Amino acid sequence: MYGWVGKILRVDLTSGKVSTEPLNTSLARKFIGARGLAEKILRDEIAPDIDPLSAENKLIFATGPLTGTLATSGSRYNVVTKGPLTGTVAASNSGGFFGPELKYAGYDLVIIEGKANKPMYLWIYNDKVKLRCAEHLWGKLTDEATDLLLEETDPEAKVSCIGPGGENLVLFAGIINDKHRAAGRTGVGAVMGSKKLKAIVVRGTGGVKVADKDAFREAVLDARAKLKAHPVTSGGLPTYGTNVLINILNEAGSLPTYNFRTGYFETADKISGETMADTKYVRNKACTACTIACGQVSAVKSGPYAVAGEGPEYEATWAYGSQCGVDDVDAIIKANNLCDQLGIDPITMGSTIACAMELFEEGLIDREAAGLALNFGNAEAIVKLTEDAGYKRGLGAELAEGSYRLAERYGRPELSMSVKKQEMPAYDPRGIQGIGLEYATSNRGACHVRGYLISPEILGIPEKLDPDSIDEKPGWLKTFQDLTAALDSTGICLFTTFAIGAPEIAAMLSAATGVEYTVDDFMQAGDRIWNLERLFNLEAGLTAADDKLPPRMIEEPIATGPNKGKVSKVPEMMSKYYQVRGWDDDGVPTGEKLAELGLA
Amino acid sequence: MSNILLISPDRCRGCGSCELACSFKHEGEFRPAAARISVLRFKAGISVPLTCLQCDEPYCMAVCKTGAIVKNEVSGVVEVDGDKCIGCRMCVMACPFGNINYSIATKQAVKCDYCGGEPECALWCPEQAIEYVPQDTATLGRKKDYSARFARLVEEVGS
Amino acid sequence: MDKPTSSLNVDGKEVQVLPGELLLDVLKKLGVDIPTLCNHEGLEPVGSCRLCIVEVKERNRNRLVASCIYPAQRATEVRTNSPRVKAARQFLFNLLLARNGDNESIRQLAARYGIVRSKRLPVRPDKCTLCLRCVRACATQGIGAIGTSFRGRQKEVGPPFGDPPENCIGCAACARVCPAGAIEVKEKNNIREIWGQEFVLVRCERCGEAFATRKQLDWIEKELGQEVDKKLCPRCRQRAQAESMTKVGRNKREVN
Amino acid sequence: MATVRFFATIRQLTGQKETSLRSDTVQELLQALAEKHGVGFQKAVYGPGGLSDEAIILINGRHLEHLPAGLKTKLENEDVVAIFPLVGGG
Repeated sequence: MYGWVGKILRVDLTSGKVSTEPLNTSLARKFIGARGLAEKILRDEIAPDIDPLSAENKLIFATGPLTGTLATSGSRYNVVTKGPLTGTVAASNSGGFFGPELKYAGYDLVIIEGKANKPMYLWIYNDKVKLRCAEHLWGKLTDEATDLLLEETDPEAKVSCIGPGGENLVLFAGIINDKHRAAGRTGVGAVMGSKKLKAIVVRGTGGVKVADKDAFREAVLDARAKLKAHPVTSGGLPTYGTNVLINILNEAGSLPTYNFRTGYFETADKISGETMADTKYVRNKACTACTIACGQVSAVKSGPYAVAGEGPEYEATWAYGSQCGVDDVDAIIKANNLCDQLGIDPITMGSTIACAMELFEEGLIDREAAGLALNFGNAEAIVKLTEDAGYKRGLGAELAEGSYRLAERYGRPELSMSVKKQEMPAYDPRGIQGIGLEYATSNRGACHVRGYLISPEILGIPEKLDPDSIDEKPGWLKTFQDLTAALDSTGICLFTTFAIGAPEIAAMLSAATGVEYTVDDFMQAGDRIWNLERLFNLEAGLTAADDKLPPRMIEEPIATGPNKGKVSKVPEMMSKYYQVRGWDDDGVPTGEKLAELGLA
Repeated sequence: MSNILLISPDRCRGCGSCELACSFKHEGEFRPAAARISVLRFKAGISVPLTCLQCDEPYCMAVCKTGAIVKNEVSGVVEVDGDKCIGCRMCVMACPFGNINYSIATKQAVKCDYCGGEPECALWCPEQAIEYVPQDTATLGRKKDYSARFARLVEEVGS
Repeated sequence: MDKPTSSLNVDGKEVQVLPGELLLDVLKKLGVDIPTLCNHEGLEPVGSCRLCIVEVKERNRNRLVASCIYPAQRATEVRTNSPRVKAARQFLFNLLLARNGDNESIRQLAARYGIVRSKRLPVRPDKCTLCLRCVRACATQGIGAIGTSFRGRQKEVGPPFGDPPENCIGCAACARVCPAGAIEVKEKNNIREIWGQEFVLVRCERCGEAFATRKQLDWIEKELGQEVDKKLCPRCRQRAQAESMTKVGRNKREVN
Repeated sequence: MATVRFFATIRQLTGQKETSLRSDTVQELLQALAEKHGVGFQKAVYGPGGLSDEAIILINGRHLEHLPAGLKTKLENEDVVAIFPLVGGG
């Protein structure tokens, strides 16, 4: 096999049985790999209406055909399951070195099913696969667990594990690999925790073959040259990290602040990439085969928040920063580091704290319950509440269910800045219309990387779209959604798309797999995956009524800054969006559409 | 004048492209475990690519009794003639740096051969942490300079 | 570069021969497909298996020779696939199969040349083909721990008198160079067993891998006249090398 | 006086985070900045070759591209001009 390595590992935690099966090549061609292929398998193997934290749910670690090759930033793997935060299909992807190692061990996918009766970890050394006891690791932070696992397996192995967050079933727990890379969103870590699986440790000494070596080499060299020539992927990201976005979103009036009350944060520059580059970043680092190296090793050298680690990424800086009204960069770095250690999603965590702050200021949460005053801007609170949530202590137990369930508990669900119960990321949809539609229609709850319309709307890549306009957005969004769905399924990183597009990716994919993907085939695969996700969600009980933003986005204009007075026009765009997707008025894919995609 | 592979660890970002490119060239697949160059990764984003130093008086060659290891006086490369290898692995054990391996699959000692004069690792390194440059005083000066800068960086990062 | 001194007609094609070249080398350079078993590029040729047999014309006389030990200059014409060569090859393979017919790698080699075991010959289940690669490998190392004993059908390879050889260092090159997989090496924990003798393997101080026999490391030291690292396995030496480049202390837990 | 803010690599080119300038239009303002900050700025933002493709210029949060008058946009006293290189992330 080329690109794919041709084998699936299946682990039943209930019986302890481990087996392998060949990859279904015709499915692999249709759904590419990673996100798409694992979602197809998930939909085929589980009933979409099951409880995500029950033994019936499955957790699939999935690589793509380009994972572990020289393909530009080919480091990614996806974790696919039914998500406990949203109740939707959940696919969360991560870079680093774990995904490639799975392929070197000989597996495209690892399907975890059932539930162990005591903590276990999975140790994969090529074709030797063992379930081992993890009782001594239960409760350990992710970096300590990783060190211990490397000691008792192989120092060159790669570890993907959960922290206390996942163990304690925090609904937005993530899975952390290589210590600082996270399959962060949608609560995949809670599913792993519910199965009592602490970690997967893998060492692989095999390789990945490609079908046409010369063509592959040429396609990758071409794509790499474009990445190296592009200012975003060769200059901005390596120097400032993703935090380079803080100032631009703020200046554009769309940096959500104080739980989305406004889109402008007066002291944003204090938490910006520029400031961090000057004072906190130590060095940037890359994932497998990545020419960008956006990852930032950072350190707070002294003070109450002294810590060394990696990150924060833009989204985390925002969630703990302007969203909570905090401009203490040290506290933000500390809180983000805690998220890595505990294994939880900083976007949901930060935004849930912001929601709690609003509830506090509204007088609904009292100081005693919280243990401290939860006014916006309280740096101490973001650190304390993160830890409390990870261990479900006090108010933390309520925060551990995300902002929607928290706000609902206090009778104010409209104060949760979420879609399908997952918190919106760091772009205010009232100042950027396309991203609003993207949040509302994302198949895994509000998400910025299910399309990333910020690129044309704010950064002007590949074209400058007016963030205020709505007419062309549904069409653009469909294209971006399809592209990211297909791209996520190949195993390369979304950041490459600042510099390359479907033609370059399809060329690498075709040469690697030996399956000829035209640009249209590639985009159609994305469309197919998007529709498959939609079908899963509809079967799980979601409806068109769930494709909506929090009422604040529609009813409350942005309070200050350049976008003062603006609201989101998502409702006006929805029917056109359904139309371009080939869905009926209820947001259900038509028979014709499904037939076209081979999903009928 | 012969070229050498100049490694500047302070530039390395740990992506492992060199390992992938090396195994692709020599094994025809992406297989870091079989690469003749290795990236060793440490805390705080520090990583070091390492491969054969093509020593002037190679220990590996000194212990090889079948003449399978020879220093090419023109290119400066310490070459392995795999057909002559009898698998005693003395070379592997003799190298003070761990830069030569034995492949069970091919029954041969394997090591960096500069890809015959066009090293793939240097071509694919996105940071120019590996360069294939003439061995002259300027290069050697840079090598020293990098080591010093790198050492300072490591001190700064702390440990 | 040496100048060719003579020319040779191989299966009708003229080729130049360099002084001192052996016929098998000339044939290999030409890309002629010829079976070999005992031949190994790193070892002195002995012509023991004779599978590389070809027909040469030498001073107007035709004869069959083992090309691996035949000086190419001597002949004027070579036939690599003549009826005589084929018949002789068939005969040699049959003898080999009779002795080692149970050995998969020998059967595969024979099959490549279209030869299957003749049913008429009784089969001995020997693994050893008496190619003497092991003996020569050990001798090349300057160790000479193994040789042959007895003659004729009783001929056997091994240490003198069958006792565990005193000077063996346990490097196992003999086993790796054997084309038939006939030499048994057992490795368990930090003990390697070969030729009825147990060798203690040195464990890496860092990762615990048992990486070489102590005697092997001693041998290297003697050969080099230099101290050799007896503490770290090759992989950990590499890590140590990287650490020295980063000036990161060895005792600190830095790895990953 | 319009406020001008510089970010990321543009900050490195100008050596400052913020400045104030009196200009009637965006074009005039950019010309003044180009003159002051030299070739690096001219290449990265605005110079004899016109507007760089690799600059993002926001006038009160609106991309220059989306302002009807473009470079001819009039500047008032309280206006804020933010200048970025092409950046991205997420």
